[in-house]
Amino acid sequence: MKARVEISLRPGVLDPEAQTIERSLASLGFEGVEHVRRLKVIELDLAHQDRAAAEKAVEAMCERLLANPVIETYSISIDA
Amino acid sequence: MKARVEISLRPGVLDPEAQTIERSLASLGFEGVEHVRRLKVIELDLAHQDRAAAEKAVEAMCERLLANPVIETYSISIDA
Amino acid sequence: MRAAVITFPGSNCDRDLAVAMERCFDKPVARIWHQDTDLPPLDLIGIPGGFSFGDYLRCGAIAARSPVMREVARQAARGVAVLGICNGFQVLTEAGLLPGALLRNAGLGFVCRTVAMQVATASSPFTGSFAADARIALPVAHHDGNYQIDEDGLKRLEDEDRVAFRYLENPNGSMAGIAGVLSEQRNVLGMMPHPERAIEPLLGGSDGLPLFRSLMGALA
Amino acid sequence: MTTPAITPEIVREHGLSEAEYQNILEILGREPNLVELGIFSVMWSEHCSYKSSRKHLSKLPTEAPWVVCGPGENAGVVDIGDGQVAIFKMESHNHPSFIEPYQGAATGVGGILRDVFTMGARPVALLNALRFGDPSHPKTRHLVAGVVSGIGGYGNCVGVPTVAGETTFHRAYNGNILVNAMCVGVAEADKVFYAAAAGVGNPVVYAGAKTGRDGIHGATMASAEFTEDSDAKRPTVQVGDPFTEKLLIEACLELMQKDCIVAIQDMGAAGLTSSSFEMASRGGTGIELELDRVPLREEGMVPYEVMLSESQERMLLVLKVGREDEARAVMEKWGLDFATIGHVTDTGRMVIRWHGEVAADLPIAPVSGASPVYDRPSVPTPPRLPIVGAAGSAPMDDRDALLVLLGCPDLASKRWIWEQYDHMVMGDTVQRPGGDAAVVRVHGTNKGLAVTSDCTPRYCEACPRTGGMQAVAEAWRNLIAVGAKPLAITNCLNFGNPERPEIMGQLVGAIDGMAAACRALDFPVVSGNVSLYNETEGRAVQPTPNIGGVGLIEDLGRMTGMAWQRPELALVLVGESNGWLGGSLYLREVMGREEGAPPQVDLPQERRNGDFVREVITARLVEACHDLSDGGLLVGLAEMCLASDMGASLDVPREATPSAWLFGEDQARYLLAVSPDALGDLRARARGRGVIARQVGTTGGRSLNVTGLVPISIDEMRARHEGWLPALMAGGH
Ligand SMILES: Nc1ncnc2c1ncn2[C@@H]1O[C@H](COP(=O)(O)OP(=O)(O)O)[C@@H](O)[C@H]1O
Ligand SMILES: [Mg+2]
Repeated sequence: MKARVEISLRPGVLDPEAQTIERSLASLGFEGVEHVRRLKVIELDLAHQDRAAAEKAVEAMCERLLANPVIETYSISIDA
Repeated sequence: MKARVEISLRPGVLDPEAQTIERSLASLGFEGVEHVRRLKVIELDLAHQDRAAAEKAVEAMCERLLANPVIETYSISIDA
Repeated sequence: MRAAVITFPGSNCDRDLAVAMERCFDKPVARIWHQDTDLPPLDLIGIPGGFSFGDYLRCGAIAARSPVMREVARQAARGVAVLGICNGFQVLTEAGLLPGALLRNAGLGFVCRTVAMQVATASSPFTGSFAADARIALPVAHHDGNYQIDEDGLKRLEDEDRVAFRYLENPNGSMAGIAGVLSEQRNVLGMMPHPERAIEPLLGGSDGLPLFRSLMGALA
Repeated sequence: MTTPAITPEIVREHGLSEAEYQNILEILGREPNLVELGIFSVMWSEHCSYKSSRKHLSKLPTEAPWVVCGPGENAGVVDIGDGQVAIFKMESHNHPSFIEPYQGAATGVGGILRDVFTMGARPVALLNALRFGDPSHPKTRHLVAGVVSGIGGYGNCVGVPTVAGETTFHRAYNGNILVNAMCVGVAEADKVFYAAAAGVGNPVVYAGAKTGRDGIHGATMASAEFTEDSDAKRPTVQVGDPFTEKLLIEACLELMQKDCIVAIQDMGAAGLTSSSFEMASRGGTGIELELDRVPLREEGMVPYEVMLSESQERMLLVLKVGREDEARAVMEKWGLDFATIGHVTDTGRMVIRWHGEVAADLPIAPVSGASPVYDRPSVPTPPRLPIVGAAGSAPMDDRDALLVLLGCPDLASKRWIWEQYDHMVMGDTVQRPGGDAAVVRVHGTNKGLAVTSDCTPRYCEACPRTGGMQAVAEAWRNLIAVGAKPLAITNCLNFGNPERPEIMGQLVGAIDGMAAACRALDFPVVSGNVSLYNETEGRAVQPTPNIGGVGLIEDLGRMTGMAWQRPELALVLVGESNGWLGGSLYLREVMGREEGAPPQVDLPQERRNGDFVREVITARLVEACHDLSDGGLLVGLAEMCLASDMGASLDVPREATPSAWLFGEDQARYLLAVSPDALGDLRARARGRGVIARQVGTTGGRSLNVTGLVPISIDEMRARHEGWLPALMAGGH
């Protein structure tokens, strides 16, 4: 089974990297670009047979390692 | 218009971060996890009215800045 | 010797490099801002270490697209020597002036220590004063120094004798222990170690001196 | 402005007591609105007002002929000759680092940097004092990893070398780690900037990053005791941007070269509130702010949030009239936000407008000056018994004891940490981490600044007064050991809940001891920080008054380090050895006992021995020097062998109890490596000063040979010493 985790910063948390990319695009002459946001995606293959179990496992991985709940939120999708 | 760019490492380029994640998951007791891959996603808002023009602009951004063709590939999706 | 050092927002070894060059060349070194496009006549351009643009997006990526780098590319094509150290190496690969890419260190963490390495070729304006195969020790300080290149690219580098330095103790997982590479014309050098931090015994070593002496001999 | 009515509940949520609220009503003669209440709450928080400690801090000596500016400004300033000054300070970021170790530690570094460059200094060195919980506690590894990469991530990016620190572990910090950061900068003596808002009509300007909703109530959080539901406070974590900080450093230093700044102050804890109130208060002036002109990062922010935001990388300046364009040009060159947000008045009031309407109107003096001062009840820590000479039968011989000590959490090498810090950037690091004090050359000169951070919390817990004294003395000694003249200290006092008399007793005792040592050693306090309420569920940290010391080496040709270069040198032990085992690491790590009074600190002897050691180093009679502290003589000698990559022999005197002589932690001691040719001169000088200096061994070989013990090879010692922390972090313990 394949899982995909999308991790994004909680709203309001400063993202200096996105800001810098936005400014850099502007200085390269790209106009009208706004609200640059960055997300991280982690994809992985799972040995699980059961979709619900897989989802639970990935959720546990997010809580324990993949995401930093203090400043990030995540969403999981499972592809059987 | 909203654009989303997904940037992933070219096959064959090894990703120390993904490898470390895979190892850490194993050492945390998550079993059967394989092929961990990382992608970067950049989302942005565009002032463009025209979808095709928007797509072209984002493609130019990728070529010029957002992706490094030596190690990365990208895909673009536009959401009007 | 007419030398210059570029400063990008976030560069932090620009002063160190300029100071080292001034000391070794005994000549003032010009300082160039990343938005300058009008460079004075130069023999050597230094691209310093540090965290240009915070290392955001990819190390060196944003700096590589800044106005001054177009001019650096033009000058390099004309044969002016370009020395990129640490972040400067990353900038040069991102700008396409050197092949390959620098990824996150294999151990993921930042590594600051003096490491043993070998001068892999003495035939370049940067390395002529080293004994061939000399073993030297230079400080490294980076978290993205893991040099990667495709198979063909690596073969070309080796065949054309363009690996300038090779780690004896690999601190970052670089392919073939590569610590520094030369351009095809051999006038552009990118290297992760910091020769400018090794120019006096008081700072813990002077194995970086021959690099500056080589440049002095080749260019002045 | 319509704001909700102030209920007792809202007052409580703001951390203000009933009495404090009554005081506010009296000051204002009316009810405060919510913005005003928020301002009072942060200004009167422990963190900003020092209400529990102020009375006692006044006992610390703060003057010496070389002190240019003591406590009260953003950082302390001392003269280092040739028209230059060193500017430095230490600060805590304990609670944020526990909640989010990477960002907490990173923003701690950012904050302390700003305190230093805001005064006109270029930051040249960073230090960090870290106290973690038990290494086997489930959270410890995660906290160590996060804190260290946060400190490195920030310091490396701004390009200021992190050159020294301290890292220890004890279960008392399981729920409340300590992360203290120190920064040292160098400025021209005639270009020091202060933070007193002056000149009616002068513009008040904002520079740096935009303001978001970061860390609102960070200052009150830093003053509140932790509970298990502290996780709920998470959104208040600030995120740092070292890239912007680097730009801000360069922009501010560039602007300072022009003649347009009247006053400048960073926005630290309590952000715009504390910076504006403190500037007006120092200048005895008033300020009017047009708050809507503050550059904002997020939509829909309200005055309350703008005043209390702790967004990082921001500065507040008072400029000379008419110089805004010049200043704006510099800030914009570096890509930073710039806005004129108000002006200086002579009203003694802070008037804050939001789109023309008054959002707050408060008198400056009572908010910042007349915050409450508490004389909290205290009980002294009960004394413990001395343990000298024999301490009962040991479970292992002294050889194994040495190996245990070299690999114990507090003494094991911290290389794994400092190799993640760029400790060489700026090209002036003359002594890297790993020695007694790090040394950075003053750029372009042949002078050096020696820097160190010290404290032994287990001594402070056993006897706060002796512990406070010892921390100052150890910092002094570490500076002497590299050949520096100790100049002054900064400090960060980390304690538990001051409302508990026994904690208050620790604080009072430690300050007393510090004051006595500072006086005896001519080593005044020029800046500092107090962090209280370091406890979780009623369990306090060990009392931890971290001391940051700065010294001057006038001629780097007369510096020493821990490493000797050749065999056949005499090893000379300076100071008296009585075999004091109380409170020692030997007792704790080898015998499993945390007991006994800490070693006595004899200040006159400390002074005499230190002055002697500095004299003989300066006279070039010494080839290597190390002060003896944790682990005593044998650990100190082993550390020197490791630094030198060479062995030595050590002769245990017949009359001594070996274990106590080898591992006792008697104070005021140094171990010197001296050429046989210089020995006579050195002995004569010792006699002249009344200092005990006796040869105890000789350098040479590949092992450490101690009377009566099987030789211990350098490799075996190194494996123990270097192995522990990497193994811990790899998950091997
Ligand atoms: N967190 C840290 N950052 C940088 N250096 C550190 C850190 N922790 C310890 N060190 C370094 O390790 C060495 C040993 O520390 P310590 O045992 O506290 O020394 P001392 O007993 O001389 O005060 C010192 O050089 C110190 O600067
Ligand atoms: Mg010491």
